[in-house]
Amino acid sequence: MSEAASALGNASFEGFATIREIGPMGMIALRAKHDLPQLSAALTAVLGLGLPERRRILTRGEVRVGWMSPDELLIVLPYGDVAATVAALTQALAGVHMLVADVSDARCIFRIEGEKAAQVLMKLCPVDFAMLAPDELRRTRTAQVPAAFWAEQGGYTLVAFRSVAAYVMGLLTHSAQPGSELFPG
Amino acid sequence: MSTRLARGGRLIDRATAHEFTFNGKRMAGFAGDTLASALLANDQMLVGRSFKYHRPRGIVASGAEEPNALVNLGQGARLEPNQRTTTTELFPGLAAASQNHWPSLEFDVGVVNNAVARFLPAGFYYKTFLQPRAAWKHLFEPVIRASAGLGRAPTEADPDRYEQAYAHCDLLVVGGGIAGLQAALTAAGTGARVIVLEQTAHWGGRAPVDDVLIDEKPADHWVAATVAALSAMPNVTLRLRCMAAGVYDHGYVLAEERVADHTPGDGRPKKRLWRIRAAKVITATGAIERPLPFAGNDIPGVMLASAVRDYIVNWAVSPGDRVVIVTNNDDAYRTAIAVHRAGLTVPAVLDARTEADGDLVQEVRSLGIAVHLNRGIAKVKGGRRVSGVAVCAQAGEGAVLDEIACDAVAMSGGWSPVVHLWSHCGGKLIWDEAQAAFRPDPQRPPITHDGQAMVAAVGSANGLLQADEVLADAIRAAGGSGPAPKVHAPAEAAMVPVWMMPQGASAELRAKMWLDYQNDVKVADVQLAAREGYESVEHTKRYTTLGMATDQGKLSNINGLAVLAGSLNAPIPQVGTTTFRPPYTPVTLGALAGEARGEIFQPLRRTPMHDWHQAHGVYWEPVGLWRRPYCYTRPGESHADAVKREVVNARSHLGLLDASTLGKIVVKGPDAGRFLDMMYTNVMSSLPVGRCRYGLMCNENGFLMDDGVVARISDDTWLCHTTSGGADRIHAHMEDWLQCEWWDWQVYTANLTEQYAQIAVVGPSARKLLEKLGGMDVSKEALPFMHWAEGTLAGIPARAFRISFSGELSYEIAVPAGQGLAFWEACIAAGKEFGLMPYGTEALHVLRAEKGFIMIGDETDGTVIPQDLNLGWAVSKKKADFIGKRGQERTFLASPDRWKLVGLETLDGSVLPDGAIAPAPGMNANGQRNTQGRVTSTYYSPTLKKGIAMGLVHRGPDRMGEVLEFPKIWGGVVKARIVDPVFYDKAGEKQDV
Amino acid sequence: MKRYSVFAIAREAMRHHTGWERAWASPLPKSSYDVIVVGAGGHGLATAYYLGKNHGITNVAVIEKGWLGGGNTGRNTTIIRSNYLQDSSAAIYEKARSLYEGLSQDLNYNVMFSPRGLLMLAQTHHEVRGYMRTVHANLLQGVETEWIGPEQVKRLVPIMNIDGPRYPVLGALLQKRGGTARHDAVAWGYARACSAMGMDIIQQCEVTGVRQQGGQVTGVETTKGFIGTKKLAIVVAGHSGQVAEMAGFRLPVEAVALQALVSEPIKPCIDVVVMANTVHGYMSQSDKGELVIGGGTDSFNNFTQRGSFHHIEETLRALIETFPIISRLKMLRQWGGIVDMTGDRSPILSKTPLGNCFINCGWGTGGFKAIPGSGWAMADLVAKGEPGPLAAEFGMDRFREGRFIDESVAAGVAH
Amino acid sequence: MLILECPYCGVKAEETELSPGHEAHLKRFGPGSSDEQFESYMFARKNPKGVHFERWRHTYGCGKWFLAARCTATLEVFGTYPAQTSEPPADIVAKIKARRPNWEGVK
Repeated sequence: MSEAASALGNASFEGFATIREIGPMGMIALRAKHDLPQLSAALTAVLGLGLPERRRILTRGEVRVGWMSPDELLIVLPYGDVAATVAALTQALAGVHMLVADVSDARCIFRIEGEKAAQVLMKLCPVDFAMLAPDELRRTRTAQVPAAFWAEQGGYTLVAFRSVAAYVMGLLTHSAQPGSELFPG
Repeated sequence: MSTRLARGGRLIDRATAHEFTFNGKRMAGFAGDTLASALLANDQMLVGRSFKYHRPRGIVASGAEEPNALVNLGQGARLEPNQRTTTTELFPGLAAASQNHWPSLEFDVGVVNNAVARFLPAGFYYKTFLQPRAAWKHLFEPVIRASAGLGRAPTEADPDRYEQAYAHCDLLVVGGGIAGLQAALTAAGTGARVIVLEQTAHWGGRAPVDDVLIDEKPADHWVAATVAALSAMPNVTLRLRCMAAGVYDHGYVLAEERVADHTPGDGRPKKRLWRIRAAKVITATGAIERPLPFAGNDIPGVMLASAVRDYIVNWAVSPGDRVVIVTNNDDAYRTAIAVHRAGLTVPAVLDARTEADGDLVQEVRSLGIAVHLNRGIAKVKGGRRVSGVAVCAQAGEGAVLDEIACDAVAMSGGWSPVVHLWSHCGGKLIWDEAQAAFRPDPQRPPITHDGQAMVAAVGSANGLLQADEVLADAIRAAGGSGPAPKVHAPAEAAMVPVWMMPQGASAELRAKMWLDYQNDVKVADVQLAAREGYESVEHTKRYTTLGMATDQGKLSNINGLAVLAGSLNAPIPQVGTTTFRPPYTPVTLGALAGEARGEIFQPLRRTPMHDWHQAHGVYWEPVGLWRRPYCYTRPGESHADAVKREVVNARSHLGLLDASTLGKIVVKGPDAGRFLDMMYTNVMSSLPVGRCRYGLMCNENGFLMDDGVVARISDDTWLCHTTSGGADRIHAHMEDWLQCEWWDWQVYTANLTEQYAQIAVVGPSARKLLEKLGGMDVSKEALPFMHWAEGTLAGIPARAFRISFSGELSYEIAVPAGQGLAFWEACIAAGKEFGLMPYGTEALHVLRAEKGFIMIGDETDGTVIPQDLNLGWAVSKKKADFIGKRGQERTFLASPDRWKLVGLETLDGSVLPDGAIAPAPGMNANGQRNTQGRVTSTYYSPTLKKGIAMGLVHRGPDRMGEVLEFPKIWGGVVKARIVDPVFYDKAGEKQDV
Repeated sequence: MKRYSVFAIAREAMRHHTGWERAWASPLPKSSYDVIVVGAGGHGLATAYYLGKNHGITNVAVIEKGWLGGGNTGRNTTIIRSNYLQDSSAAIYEKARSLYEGLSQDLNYNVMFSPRGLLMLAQTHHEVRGYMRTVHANLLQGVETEWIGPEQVKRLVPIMNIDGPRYPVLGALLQKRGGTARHDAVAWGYARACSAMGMDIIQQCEVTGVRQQGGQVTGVETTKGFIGTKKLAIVVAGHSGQVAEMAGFRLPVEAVALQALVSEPIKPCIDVVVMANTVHGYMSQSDKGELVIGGGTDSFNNFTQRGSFHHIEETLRALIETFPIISRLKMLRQWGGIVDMTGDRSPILSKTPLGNCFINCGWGTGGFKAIPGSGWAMADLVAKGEPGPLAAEFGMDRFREGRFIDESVAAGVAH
Repeated sequence: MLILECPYCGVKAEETELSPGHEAHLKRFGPGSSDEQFESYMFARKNPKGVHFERWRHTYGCGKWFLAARCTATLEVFGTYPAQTSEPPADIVAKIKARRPNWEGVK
């Protein structure tokens, strides 16, 4: 049995912020209308987390539930826990119209860390960082590809599609070049 | 001569000297100099040649409006043409060279154009070079091309980096003069998020040069204090060297920051393009002084009065010992005072007005400077630099009253507000009679998304030239109410517009009055355009090229417009202005491209096995943003050889294909079957669980857009495969119908394309390989053709689809992407004993063509329906509806007369050329050959050892055995017989073993 | 009309060019005409010109709401080519191109047609196959094109990076007799020639209504009053839908913004026109030295003549990748034009539901190159009341029948 | 460069995060419809110089289609609303009428 590999083998770069590809990370896409009465209970029972508000991400330990759209949630969890969680969710939501899919391998995930981490993303994403809530999950564009990110532990965690992992790493590396800070000092 | 003054220079640091070169000549300047000020300090008056007549050109202005002083900056890969010296900061080692001359700046052969200038009026090229016809292309045009063009392009790729950045604010203030700073201070005090941009390297704008006193102190003090206050506020961002280039809809502003222009090669990005979203924009962009049109006003040494003042005050550069001032307003008297204070001589102030007694005029008189009213310049004397002026009465026709020796002329025709940014997005202008200028019409601003004003102009940009009015205006526009700082400024009398000097100038003189210095447009040219009926201001501009040079008419537009209005006997506002287009000043293309170069030019999508392919002789083929192996070459092999080998091996032994790029979309829900029956032309709801079915998707027009195998995963779940690169499009297509048409249907989709690596195991030994990997039963009985099963292979969770796009025994195995490479390598290792070889897309194409399988994009091109491809069997007749059904019922699509799919077999065994077309007898009404068919796919078949092809032929299937002739583009004809498109294993026995 | 020539210039030079006549008259409208052409852009003026030249119809007014040539004729990237795939497209564009070759002499006005050659780069295998199909089609259509390899591309355009790395150049479709012309001059030359035939070009005259009686057009209401006409030709790219609505029918057309830009002028560095469709960019160098660059279109309805800037960024990325030396040059000016887009991206030259009212629209992003051919075919249609061979396939009814003239291989739109 | 607020996720998205999708509130004509109906559904799209109702997809965000009322002559936006509606909501119609008194309403 082989180990799952992340897209870039945990590549990293030290610039005015630190860029690290992390993973593999477990991710589950759960499509269901958020006003389904069973949904919140199922999340609580399986993950110990409730239903996030619009554009928010809830965290408990290594588990997160993020709001992706009015009928989609993203569950982030340890890679090894995915199969059991998919099964548990499927069971908890039996008989309900929903779709649960393991998307862990479809994604790549990066950490952008350091005091100036936001400046790396300000070069790539059309997002007003000052207006982001601390627990906001923002889906947007990173240069030419879709991505989603949220703030945690003094930096940002960014998720993109696996096939473009090297491109995203290239972008983050270019943007974090020493000396190219947007707001020096 | 121009030189450095011994004292003064508020922007230079005399302790830090910088060496630089101009045309190879070593020169010295100071930190804080612009290249222009440094050139003047070295007495380099002559800096270039004009576009058309190659006339000598000197520095006219001190800022972004400069039309003349453009240079090739830098060398080699860092060469940058048309760099404006007035906005280029001096740095050590700077190397500049003048442009548009041959062989040298001082002696330019092109100046012959000047000698024959009277034969080259505006638009002369429209009237000549007509005969003989070929002469334009071969003779005249090459000469014109070679003589145009200003600077040289670099010959090497750009070594510098660029980047972009986003910013958001409540208020963007453009311009860091006193108006902009005051507006920012006022707005920031209310808590608004404010960004202030200043295009130069210094705050304060003109006020410190113009002796303005604010709160009883020189403006410099107020500027420093205000900048300090703003810097301390967390809600304010200040950026120097950042030029707002354009204002776009919904508060989008592009700005170019010169990050490392003045520190080349230090590793920082050369430029950064800011993409700013502002709820509101204040333009505090100031005003630009207008030249006066008099004969010889283009001779080096004739400068804007404000520029003369700037060079003296900011950079301690004297433009000449004797400076004649010529003006129609009071402001130019400030220059007289500055020149006098610097210890230089003002032989005379020539004032075109008949009265002048404002505070400044009186001060000048009190300094003992001669002020002559109703006077103008008949003609400037000199060649490569000014030697004197001939004085005339402004009211007259140019009779010379006097001659004054001088080495510089400072001219002022009044001021025009910088309205570019206001106008970019639709802001309208009104004519200000008092200032003889267009200024923003506050009643007709550009509007933003909610219908509210998007831009407000303040200060000089709003037509206010007095410092006290400027500050009050800034406070008002920024939403403040408090009193403005107290400003001391002299009272100024009204200006009087002068559009020609003298007003009755002869044709001879008018042919020497420059409006557009760079493009060599003179008063006479505009008058000619008007006379010939090019009456619209846009016609005049385009006919004469007025305002179309690299300065975009910053100095010439209003003067040109006024001359046109005069020629048409129409009021200026009725003639109107040309449209202001972004950018305000030219923006580097590299900055606009941003980071997107080289490796990150575009996203390159990689499958999990990408690096393995790279390490094993791959020749890549771009497929959308993916890159797929076209073939794997071995040493000494051509691509064609490799493809042959791969095909033969897959047919005889075992091939392995990376099919990960195929789209994989899960569709689930109580209404999923019904939904897929709408998406596909055939029926998917009846597919049993565990089975696969080939499906076709059409667009609403009825044309085939995608195909792929659909597998039923469970009672309410289907997995739809799409073409490579089609996944996102098809997923979006599905979501579109679900969200916008059938939103009450219970269906969810998920695009799982990248979750899985997909590997096709193809060939007679396919089953043996999977059995060796072990973990699941892949026997014919357990996993029959067109079935799928889930299990484990080589210890990796896998889903195996028993499908074939090659006609061989074949499985497609989907494994989690993170284990895709491991699975691939397991196959490679285990397959050795079966003769396994990986194969690429070209072998895939050959294999499918031998079997007569169609390929989306080859057999289809957006105008082909399934019935054309003999795929009518996959188009349900029973279903009441599916996407495309109604479209296919239209007469042209339902006609029996369409071109249909056949096989084509050349009589001589050769390969038909790609895209070949078979003519039919006769010509159509347009004299084109009639046609009856075309090749859609054509290959050499290593299996059959001859060329095979598919094509669409008029009523093709009814014409089996007929021979068509295909002309070749390099001559000759290939004959091909119409045959069945299935060339190999017609019974389909090999895939079903 | 005084003829233009080098001798005329020499004569005028002696008297400071005071003797030049107006290039075209600016008359007030008469009460009625045989034909009114709405729109004094290239297509409208060419329609009028060939009505006179080919059909002897000179009692014609061309009315224009702004200034002549001020729409897309004056804001395009001036490319001329006829290397189209479909027969009907190739026919009308090749007619146009061949007329361009002699247009300066025909009009006695130098439109600076410059057959400097036009390259369409193939940067994927799929594109190679597509262009091979075009070359074969052109062979049978009588359009001179050829296929050249990457080395020849490099010889023609030394500043091009043909080795990728992302999209190596695999070859190109070359039309040697394609090129550029001076766009304003085309409008001005036609206007001058129309005026010389006695036609009225009426600028600053906006159509506000179309009058009809018994299903036949009788005239137009304008800001300069009512003008009667026996026949009406609507040739107003960008605002076709608005005028059609006045005439009582809806067009299968949407208006979108197309963008373009020029660089600062530099000494000649590229002699041919290059189009790179995989990366979406095209570029040529004008006689003034500016690089003339075409951007993309927005996909939403827009009448502002301002497009969305990100298309320009996309275009420049592509061109810098293809021509690395242009990175340090600067964008001098950018602008947008409003173009009509039809359901198959091909034009409409058609009779309309209103009798004696004809429409010419839908040229999308390709109108300039078609001007002489379009005017020729439209004049034919207006004069005879029925389309001739050039216009035959471009009728409005083709959408109902599904008889598209599709030059793209893109999948159609849903909804 | 437009900004449109996605009615589903509340993001004020800029144009580069969105994909335009042409006219809104189209009625689909399938099998059984006349040639004229099908042609009008597929091709005779509204192209007003003024108030327009159109479809957009929040492609780089929540992926949802939504509808927008926008002026094609000034690019003003009167409002956005979910795609699951068959006609413009009353509040948006009221807003348009307030700003465009001469607007003739949904034709």
